[in-house]
Amino acid sequence: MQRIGVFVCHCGTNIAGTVDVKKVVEMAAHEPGVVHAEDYAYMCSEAGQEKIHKAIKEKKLTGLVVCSCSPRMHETTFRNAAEKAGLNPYMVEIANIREHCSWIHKDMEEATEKAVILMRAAVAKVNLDAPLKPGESKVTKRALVIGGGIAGIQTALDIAEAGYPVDIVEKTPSIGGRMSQLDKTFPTLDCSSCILTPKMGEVNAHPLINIYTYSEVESVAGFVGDFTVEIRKKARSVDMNKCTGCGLCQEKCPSKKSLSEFNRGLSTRSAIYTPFAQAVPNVPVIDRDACIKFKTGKCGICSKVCQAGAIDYDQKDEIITEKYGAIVVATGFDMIKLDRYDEYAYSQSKDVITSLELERIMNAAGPTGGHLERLSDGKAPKEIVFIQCVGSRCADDRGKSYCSKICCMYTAKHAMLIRDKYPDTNVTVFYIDVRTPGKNFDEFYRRAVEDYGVNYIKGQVGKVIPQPNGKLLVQGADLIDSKQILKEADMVVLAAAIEPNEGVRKIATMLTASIDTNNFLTEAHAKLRPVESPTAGIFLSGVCQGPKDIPETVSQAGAAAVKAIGLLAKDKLLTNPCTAHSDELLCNGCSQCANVCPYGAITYEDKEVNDHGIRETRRIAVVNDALCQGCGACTVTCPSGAMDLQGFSNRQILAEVDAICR
Amino acid sequence: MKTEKNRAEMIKEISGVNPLKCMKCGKCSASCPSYNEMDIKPHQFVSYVINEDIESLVNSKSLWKCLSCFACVERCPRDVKPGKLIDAARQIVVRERGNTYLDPDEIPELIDPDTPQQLLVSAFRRYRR
Amino acid sequence: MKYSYYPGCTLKNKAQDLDHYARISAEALGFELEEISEWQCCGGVYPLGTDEIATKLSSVRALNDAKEKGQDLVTLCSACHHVIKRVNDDMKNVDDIRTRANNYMALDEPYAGETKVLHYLEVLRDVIGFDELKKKVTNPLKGKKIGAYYGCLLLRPGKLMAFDDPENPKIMEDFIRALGAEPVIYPYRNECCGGYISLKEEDMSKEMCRKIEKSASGFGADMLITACPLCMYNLNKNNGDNLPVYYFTELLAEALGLKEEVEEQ
Amino acid sequence: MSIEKNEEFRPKIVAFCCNWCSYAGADLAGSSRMSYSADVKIIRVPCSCRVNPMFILRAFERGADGVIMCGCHPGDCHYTSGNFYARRRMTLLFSMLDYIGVENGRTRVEWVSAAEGAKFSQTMHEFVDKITSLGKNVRLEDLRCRN
Repeated sequence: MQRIGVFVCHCGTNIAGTVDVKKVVEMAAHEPGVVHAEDYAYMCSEAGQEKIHKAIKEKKLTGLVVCSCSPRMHETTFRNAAEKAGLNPYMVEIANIREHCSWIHKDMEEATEKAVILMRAAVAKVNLDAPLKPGESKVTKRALVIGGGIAGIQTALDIAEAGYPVDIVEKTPSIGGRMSQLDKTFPTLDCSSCILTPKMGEVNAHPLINIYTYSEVESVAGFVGDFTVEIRKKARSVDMNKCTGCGLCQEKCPSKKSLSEFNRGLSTRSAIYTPFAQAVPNVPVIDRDACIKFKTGKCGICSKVCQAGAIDYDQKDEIITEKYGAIVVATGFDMIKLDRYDEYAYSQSKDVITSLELERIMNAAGPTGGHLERLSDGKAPKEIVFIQCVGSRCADDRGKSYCSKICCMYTAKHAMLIRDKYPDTNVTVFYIDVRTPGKNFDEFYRRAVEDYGVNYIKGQVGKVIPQPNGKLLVQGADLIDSKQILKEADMVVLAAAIEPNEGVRKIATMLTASIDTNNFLTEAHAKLRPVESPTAGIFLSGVCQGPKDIPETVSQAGAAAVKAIGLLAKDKLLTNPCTAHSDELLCNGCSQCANVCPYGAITYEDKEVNDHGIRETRRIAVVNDALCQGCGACTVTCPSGAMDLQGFSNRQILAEVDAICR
Repeated sequence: MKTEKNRAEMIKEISGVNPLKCMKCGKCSASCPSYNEMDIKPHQFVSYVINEDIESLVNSKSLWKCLSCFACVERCPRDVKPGKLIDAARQIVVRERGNTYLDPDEIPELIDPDTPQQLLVSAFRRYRR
Repeated sequence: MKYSYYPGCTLKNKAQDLDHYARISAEALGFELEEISEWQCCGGVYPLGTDEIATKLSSVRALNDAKEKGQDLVTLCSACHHVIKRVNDDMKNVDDIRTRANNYMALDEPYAGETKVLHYLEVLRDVIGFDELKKKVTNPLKGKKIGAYYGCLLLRPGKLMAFDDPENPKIMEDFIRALGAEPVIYPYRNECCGGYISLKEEDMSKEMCRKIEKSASGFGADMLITACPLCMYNLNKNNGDNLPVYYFTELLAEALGLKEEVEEQ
Repeated sequence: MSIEKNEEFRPKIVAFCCNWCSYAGADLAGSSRMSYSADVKIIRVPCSCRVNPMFILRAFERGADGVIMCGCHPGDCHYTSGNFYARRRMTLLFSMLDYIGVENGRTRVEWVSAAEGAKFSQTMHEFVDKITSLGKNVRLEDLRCRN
């Protein structure tokens, strides 16, 4: 029989405000095995833990139930406290009477009744707890960063600087990401590529960083400290070792009609291409869908002009298998598609563009050589209208429910840059709210208004109406002046919502990392663990976790790196001892458990067993504790009931069921 | 006599609209083809309901200027459907006996030989009980 | 292929052309419109109030009639289409309305939105196919530059009507192309003509129609087509006769070579 | 402490929640103060695939009026595929329960992610309403287990 202590936390008034904690203590005393019960204002505090320590010693407790907040908050705290007092940490159970009780119920009697039941279920479970000992697993001292934008670059640099090797996997032919497409950055108007390219160069030159561009993660197996990842290196059709990056192939390539991804489809590129001049690596790829050689078999000009003999039409996709201790996701974002916002005439007029397209138009390396001009007729626009929140803050399924966060600032930047460079061009911004929290952000926005004369109108635009003369009639509301405005513009720029890169869900699935309905990866704790996934060993960097600007992304990238370094610095990790085990007397070796095990943790051994005096050799399932992650799939599959899960055994869960239904 | 609170509740119930969802972006007013004819503007309807000033609403000429063209309903990013609120306010008026915006006696004056039946049917349904 | 057909009040009267040309074209295209017996007027506008039941019953009767015959229900007039499609959606998805309407109707078997409601244009697009229609055109309307006028009721609310992209539709443009003419895309094609407001606020409707026509002719249209008798009325009334307006079915009949025959009769 | 409230039927509802998504979703409902009925009691399991049909039958036997199982969204399982196994098992179990006369509405599977506090609360509201309308589970309760 266990000697159980029950500790009920008030959590200030968080619990005690709706749960009669004294009553819970009183009821606990009647539960089987309970030899001690007390309450305290803050069980997690030093003083609270001291109470636990004292009770374990004095009452010779063998098990603890702490009625407090979610085990996801303080289970570790209380396990450590138990361990310090000489009790096996797995003899602790938490009754969640805060998140699952006091915070959601108002009626004191009802909440107290429920808290008692939850306490009772925890007592029933701890009665059947057995001491468990975690195993150890190794840590592969190498990190993988998925995504080669500014987030991935910064994380990789920080990890490598701490002395650990890092691989970056980037889907496109070059690292650089969205930031490489930007012209200037807020709030200081630095030239984006001027501050990014040195970092790209640094990553490229770093002896501990290895970059796989034009590559994707194919599969992930394993777990924290010991991931095995397959990376598909797509056939570049150009030998990375031979290519000198002279660019002659691109110049001579006769297929020049493909839309440039880098320029957001506003210009064309050749079939063999590097996305932009400063690309890293400066080695082109052949777009096989566009290449004449691949389509018809005739051509081969690039191969003929290449002095280095680097063109290799027979190159195949290559699968690289590598082990990693930590994985950082930095997959970034894209703008939403605007095909469901055609009231803004995006698909009906070339002069209605997105902000990212404007970045390319303003950029010297962009489709117009940096001249601000209309894409329809090449004329300089004299009236430009910006529309904010296109697809952001939407309650319907057309757009996104969240604020994209960066649009207010980049629009102020665009407006300011245009007014600065083209003083005779008027700029109007239709906004719902101007959101500028951030150092020097509001000052920046005010400068756009006060020093550059940008016309901000509070109100949304209802419709952009292309006119026969090529102008765009913008029909909007001015809510402050109570007017409906009809404004003739030469160009309309839409601040389209941003969304996580489309491949991220697939990656999250491979990593078994949580992801929300908007495809942002979920952090382990919204406030206290913002750069970690709940899945151990997976870290989050940049917009894949939520909208953020460059300074925030860089900060988070550093934070993710530190968390990864903290993991890589360990020589061994303790494994979760809640693993499956088979009862060799019940197991009939049918293999069903091995079939459902996602980790390949179950093997079979011929073992001699003594079944009620009959000695015989039987085929028995054996679980490898280092591989088992404790999901329990095998326990339910097992037809003979031989498999059970430590810490969540059949008897324990049934005892909880019984306690709740009692 | 119903209180303003009652009538505000009635409008919410008839329309099925939750005015609290509005974020005051003004896209309804930006889209409305009748905007200039309205004294209370489409984006202001929610405030009148929230503030329970239904008297002003039912006396507003906006009720009779709305075309039910659903441009505001289609484009509202918050799923507030201002057009339905306006219609609910109109319903409150026409459901009170004797209140109508269209009298059968007016009809001969208003029609011509080409007037389609549809026009009269629609107008009757929107303007009368 | 046989469809239940709901003509609606105006098509029996002021808009007989819309109805007539639709019927003879259907015959030529190999589908049959079987008029629902004893249909009643749909009311012209969809009752927006969530507590309105009585005003929706005529639509439910038509829908149930089609259900009993096991046919899809085809409509022509934009207003009827709008009302019937939305009532059908209510019957399918809104428990309260379905229960109360069925209590009222006391049908043998309760109606729960089983009937599929199709606009005539949807039949052409989704059943016949515009490519197939093109093959059947004997008298292509070459050289005609036609602006499609959608108005509001066919398209909105986009999610419920599920007719086409409410802000950038193309069904009528594809239809015009199939007839051998050139569609003119202009931004006011989904803006309201004023609808019922023209009865008491003539000036408002006039202003709206003027914008529509100016936009269409500005982009080079020399005629408009519509599916709605009220749009037709408003546009014609407020139009300096610069831009003729036709029912889409009339042009369909013309392209199929059926129009002369009719006129000769 | 069996507080018999004779004036109204208060159902006993057991919710099995996987540790990674649904339990976290319930935590989020809690920290966001999105209330739901106190009749729901949650049991934490590592994964929905840990839920043995036996647990559900036991709950009904011991007088539960409804049992709901929540897991990660299909494809998002922390253990890759656990919720697929769970889904298949529950489909079979529920049709068997239906066959022996336990109304389908007494059992439910719902996918709730860690970010869906509102969905968790909403789901529990609906489920409690459903069970309340179905009334007491009389089909499987073993009266000998009553105390």
